[in-house]
Amino acid sequence: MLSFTIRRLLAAIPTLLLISLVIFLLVDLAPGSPLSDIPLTVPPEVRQKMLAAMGADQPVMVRYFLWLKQFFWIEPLYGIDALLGTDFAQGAQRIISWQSRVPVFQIIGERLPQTLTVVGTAYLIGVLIALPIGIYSAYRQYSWFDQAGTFFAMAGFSVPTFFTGNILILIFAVNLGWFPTIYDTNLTVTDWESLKQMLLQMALPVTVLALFNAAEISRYTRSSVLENLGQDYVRTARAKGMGEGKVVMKHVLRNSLIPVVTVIALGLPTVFGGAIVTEQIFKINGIGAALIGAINVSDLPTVQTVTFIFAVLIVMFNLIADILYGILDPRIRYD
Amino acid sequence: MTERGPETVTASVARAERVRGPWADVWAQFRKHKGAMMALGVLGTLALVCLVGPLVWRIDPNFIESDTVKMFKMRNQGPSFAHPLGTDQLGRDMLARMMFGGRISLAVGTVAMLVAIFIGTAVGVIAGYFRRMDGLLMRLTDLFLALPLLPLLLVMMFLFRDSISGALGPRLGTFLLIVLAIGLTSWMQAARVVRGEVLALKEREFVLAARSIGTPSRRIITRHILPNVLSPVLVAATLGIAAAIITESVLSFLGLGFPPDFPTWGRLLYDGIAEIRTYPERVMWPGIAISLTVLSVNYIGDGLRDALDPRIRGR
Amino acid sequence: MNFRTALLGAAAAFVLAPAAHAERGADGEVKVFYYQAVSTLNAYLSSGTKDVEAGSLVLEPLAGFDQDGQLFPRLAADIPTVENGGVSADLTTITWKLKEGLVWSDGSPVTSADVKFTWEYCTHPEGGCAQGAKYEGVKSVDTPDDLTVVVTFENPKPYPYQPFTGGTAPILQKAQFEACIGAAAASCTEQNSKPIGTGPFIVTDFKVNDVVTLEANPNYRDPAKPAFGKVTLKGGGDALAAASAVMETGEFDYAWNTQINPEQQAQMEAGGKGTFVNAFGTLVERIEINMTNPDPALPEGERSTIKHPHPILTDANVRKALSMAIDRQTLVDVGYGGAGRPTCNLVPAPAFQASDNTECLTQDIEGAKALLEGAGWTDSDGDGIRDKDGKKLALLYQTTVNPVRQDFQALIKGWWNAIGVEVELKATDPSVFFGGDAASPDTFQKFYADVQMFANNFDGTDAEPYMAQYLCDKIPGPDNQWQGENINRFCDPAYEALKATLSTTSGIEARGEIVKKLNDMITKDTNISIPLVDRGRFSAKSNTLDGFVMNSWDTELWNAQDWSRVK
Amino acid sequence: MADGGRIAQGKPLVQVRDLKMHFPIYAGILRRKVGAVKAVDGVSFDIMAGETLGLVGESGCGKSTVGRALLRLYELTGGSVVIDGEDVATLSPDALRRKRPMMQMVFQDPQASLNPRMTLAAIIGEPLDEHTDWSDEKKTARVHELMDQVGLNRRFANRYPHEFSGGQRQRIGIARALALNPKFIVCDEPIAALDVSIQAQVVNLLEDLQDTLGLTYLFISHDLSMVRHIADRVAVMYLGQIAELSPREALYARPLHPYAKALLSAVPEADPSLEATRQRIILTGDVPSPANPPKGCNFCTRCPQVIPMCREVEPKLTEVEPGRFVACHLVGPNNAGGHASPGAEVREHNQQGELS
Repeated sequence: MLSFTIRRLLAAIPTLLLISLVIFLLVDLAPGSPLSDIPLTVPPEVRQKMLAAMGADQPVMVRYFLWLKQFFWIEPLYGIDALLGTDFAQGAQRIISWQSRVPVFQIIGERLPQTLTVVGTAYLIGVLIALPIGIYSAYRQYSWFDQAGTFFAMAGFSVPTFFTGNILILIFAVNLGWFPTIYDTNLTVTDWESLKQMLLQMALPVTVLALFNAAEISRYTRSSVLENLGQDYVRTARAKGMGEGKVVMKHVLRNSLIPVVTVIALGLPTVFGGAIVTEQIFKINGIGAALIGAINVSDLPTVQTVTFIFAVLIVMFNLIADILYGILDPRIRYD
Repeated sequence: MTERGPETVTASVARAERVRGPWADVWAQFRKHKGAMMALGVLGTLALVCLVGPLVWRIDPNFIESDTVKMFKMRNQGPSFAHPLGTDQLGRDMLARMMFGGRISLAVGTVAMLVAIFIGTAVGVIAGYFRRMDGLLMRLTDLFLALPLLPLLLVMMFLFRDSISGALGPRLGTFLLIVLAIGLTSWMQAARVVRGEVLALKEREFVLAARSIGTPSRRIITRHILPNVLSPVLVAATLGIAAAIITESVLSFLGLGFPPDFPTWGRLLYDGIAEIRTYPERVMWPGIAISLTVLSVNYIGDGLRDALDPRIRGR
Repeated sequence: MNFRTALLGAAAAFVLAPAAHAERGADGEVKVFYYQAVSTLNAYLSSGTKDVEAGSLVLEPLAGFDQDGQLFPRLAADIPTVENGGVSADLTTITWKLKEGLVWSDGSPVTSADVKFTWEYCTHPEGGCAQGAKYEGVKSVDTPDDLTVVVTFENPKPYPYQPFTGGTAPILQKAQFEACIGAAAASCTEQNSKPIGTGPFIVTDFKVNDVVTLEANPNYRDPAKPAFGKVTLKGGGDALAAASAVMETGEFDYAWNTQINPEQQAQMEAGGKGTFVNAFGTLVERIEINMTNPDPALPEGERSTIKHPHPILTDANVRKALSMAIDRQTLVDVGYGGAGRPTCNLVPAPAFQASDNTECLTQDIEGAKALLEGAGWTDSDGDGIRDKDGKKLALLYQTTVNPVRQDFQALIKGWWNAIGVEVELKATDPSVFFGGDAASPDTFQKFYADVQMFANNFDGTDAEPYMAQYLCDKIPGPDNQWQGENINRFCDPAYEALKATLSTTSGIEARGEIVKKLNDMITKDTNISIPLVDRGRFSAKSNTLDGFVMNSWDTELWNAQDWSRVK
Repeated sequence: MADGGRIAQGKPLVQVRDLKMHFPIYAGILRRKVGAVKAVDGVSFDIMAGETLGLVGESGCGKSTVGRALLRLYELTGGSVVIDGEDVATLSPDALRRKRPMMQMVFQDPQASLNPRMTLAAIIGEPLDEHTDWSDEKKTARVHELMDQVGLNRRFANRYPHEFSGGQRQRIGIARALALNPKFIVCDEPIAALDVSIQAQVVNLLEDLQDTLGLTYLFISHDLSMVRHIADRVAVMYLGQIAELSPREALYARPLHPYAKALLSAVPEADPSLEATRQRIILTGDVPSPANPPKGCNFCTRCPQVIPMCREVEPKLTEVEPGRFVACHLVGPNNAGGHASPGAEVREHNQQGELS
């Protein structure tokens, strides 16, 4: 297991390097210029100077290797300095956003809490809703509960979030005025009042995202449980006279949740991607909004760094899912 | 050595002894799935309206009254006999636009899904069946999964739009490009699922049996592997249509979809959101259409999965 | 539009309202929404309007523009003119005097050294200063004493008020930014996020592209101001959400640039929580005409260059007919409502230089048809499209992706179809269209289309650099990496001569007359540019916010020190 | 070694020489090859035309691998498999494909060996699709004929495998194997997954088919009684190698190899009087890993009669009596049965044997 993990980690390095190169070239090829949002009143000579100051006029490979060095060497040094109070970095050039001239990692640090709060809560709630629904749906296959659960799940991933989100805002935030329409990122929970405000502003986006996640996971859970319910060992357990509750909770669940757990692990990084849309709709200035904003103004260092972090997350969670599978399912052996 | 699939044999035997072929079984089982049958009805109706509707409802979806006085009278109308779904801010008939948009959205969803499923199944089967290709193809899949697809789509649209539009005309060109772009960025899930299934199938004795008979790899794949991965592929396909329709609407959001005078449901929805306060129905029509279509497709996939699984069918 | 006049009246009322503040910070917090979030507070690093305006709460120039476009002193004691001796008779120097006793928010005195440093900061070759144009032609900045700044120009400057004026050219504190000059500018995150200024507020917290929190500057020069102790400047979302947050939910007091469609404007106003405020400046939505041939069949490098004149648009009658067929009032009513007004001029304001040309305001489809008929453009093959000498009146009409512009395209296509012109539409992502990437075929400079629509304006009130865009040597092409501003590829000796006269003429009125003539040459006389809508600034303001005055010549937050809560 | 296993009567249809089937083991972070599982390690035998060779041994001894390697379902590590004059191990893919019709296989698990998505007719007809260009009618006729032969009702032609019982499925598998008129069939534990009541039916079917069609079988099984019933000669495998190869009657009456003795002592006797005196030999110790077999004789770690030489020198399979081949240092051509005294044997009566 350990050797497998180490081997996969080593294999991830060339993959990630390749991904970083592909992302860099893609983002670089992508249409748009970092100066497209500045007014037309700025004359061409000034634009040229601004590009030069950003380093945007350098050849793409030069920028790529500089970025690699900054991402894998200088930024970790700054991280160590921040933790230990040392000065290894010695003021070396960090990855700087073209748009705001702020280190990209500082932006990510500012944005991550919002995303994690909303996405994390939504995912958690989604899983908590999905599991019981999926299990009970499978257990009572074709019952009215299953039909309703199926419909709920189907509707959950059939209705686009930008549709439901906007409708919810119109009804609950604008017409009824129950919730704020703009997410306050400065809000920190200190007392009951601020907690209430926090819950209020999280309510709509979390609802939309949680429903979407729950839909997907409940489908997986249902089919996994269904598959196991048809297995011989379940029949055997029942034949032994084991109580229904015990059969389902002890035998079926333990076996059927193995693939579900890996699906949950695999889904986490993609949720960040899906949250981009939700963040846009609900005006949450999270990491997804930062990415979209950066794409819109061709802020290449930010786009590159944020997407690469997404890529790292995906690769990491893939690995975690594989390892989880190996730990949970004794039939899977990696060596 | 002729390349005859098992169906031919089955068919001839069926003629001799049994009237009901296997697809009749599938259909019989499918019919038991109420949700799927209802979905089939809904999707059929929607598709029929979009395909045949414009032949009956002959208003040009892009028609704008050039006389400004008349144009102003026609703007932003609610549902009426002349315009069952009302008109938009330029007095264009919403019903005509919805039907026209539906054609494009359905076509984009279907074709993009086919592209994605084709690539995904091919990659999954090759990776699962041929050990030597496995590592390479799965790394490629991981790579695609880890890529930020939005910029990838943008780049593809940007790099090839002009050349393809030049060769095939702006509409067909954009259509092909969107379909290919969506297909090329959404095959990975199918590939992984199929590979997993193939890996398991390859160890089953019937594959070994086929090899002992002397069936070449390509026919083992077509005869024994592919039919047995049909269920997961169908599930992936239904999700794929849904995803493709939604991706198309996201592309329309970003201005990289079809030309502006070429409405799709995604674009209509996006245009409608700007007016959601004043004319919420402009959001509702395309929103409901997209949701219903995707919902129906998902239900049909669900029913098909049940119907195609002989184990379930046997019960 | 009735409610527009109502708005103007309301705006006027605010100007007259007495500023009755008792005490600094007494009115608590004011919440401001900029849907394009603030990236930096240093206007020299970003010329994005949002950044300039946010920065203007903290950093101030020597002089600003008021709501009428008149210069008024901010850090300067008064406005130098030739009459008061502040501007030399040969128009080569301008001498600014600083107000006495000015201090930065950290308590240190403001001196002429800070002003000089600001010039050095922005003109450093490696700094990539976004406002370099403001300091163009400045030979030196001298500081005879702590309160005197002498700006010397290389050539006589009939309009010497470019440097150190307006929100785009504020004064930086030398002590804070000394280490940030040149290539180091980008690394000075702390300085750029929390600049020390002289304005009414100081930054307490800055979340990039998200939210800026400010509080009243304890050292602000007027001890009674500002009335608000705290400003939250929130970003993110879109114009509709911004407008809604002020007009419907009341979460914010003021939202910048709430450009939404007219029906929604009316509905939101009816809610009674706030009002839309507007002011018209120089931003004009126009259709630019390509005088060169964009035919894709031409080799790359010759397409849309002066080598190949346009086959149909070089005919002045065609251009005129295209303009006549457009109903500008309809465009305003469909797309802008209170945020726009029809115009026939590229320079619609201020009044002293705005041409009175209004002949295009009435749509004349029949007239346009007759004009084309008379010029020999007839529908000879009966397909509904006019042609002449085997050339069809078929146009590719491009613009950026933007709901209003797509509506305009659809409407104008309809009108042009009505006069027998075939139109193909194209919309490009704005980041590409305005990106200026020489490799991209879709930029507005490349102009690989027959006509294109976008908006443009000029900074401040001086139109000279703006009119200079139409000079022959500003034509973009392969030899200058497509960086020129003369995107029409217009070249007229008479225009060149008149523009040269403007460069040597001083006196507001005289310069205004020349600008009017230049404007008419481009629009009324040649129709190489077809102005459509004068787009005002359009923002939403809560009814509980007092003292707000809309300004289209400087930042919208120009008088934030005078804001207060309605009691 | 060269002619091991040959007996006078008939002519060999299958000649296996020094068959080796090693599966590499990769381990460590860099996935280097660190060794090999020697599933089959130097096996030689002949099968005469028309005879049934039984192949017995405990689970994991490599008998199924031998069966699959014979039909080249695996690429061999070494050795040759000459079937009807052609070395299957080295045939080109094309030639191998042409060779396939004459050698077929019946699989252990009738459920897993039938494609659940194909009808019975399609499954039985698949070899015909692959190797003939017959018309559909002709194929259908042949499928029906085969179904008759294995005792399946023609009406079932359109059904799917899951609709059948285990015995019926195995009949389908046999029909498929027969479709192309093979000469040689590897029966890989064809009855292991069946009910006892059905086992006899299937074995009888196989025997009948052998008689009518003149088939040659390699019958792999761990069921010693069933092997005794069907096989003409029996090979006993232990840890990838053949321990003893003898005619059925001789082996069952007087096994020579210590392992064969232990194995056969587990077979119940039909005669109650004999059964009462049957002495069960219980082996101690575990089977060594095929990845790391002991030096010398493979059986030396568990052999009740082990002598020092066994731990050093690997015994070769030699003909010790006419038609009887044994790989044991104790059983030479001169002292066959000489050490048959059960001196070191442990006698026990409980049922926890290693043999399944």
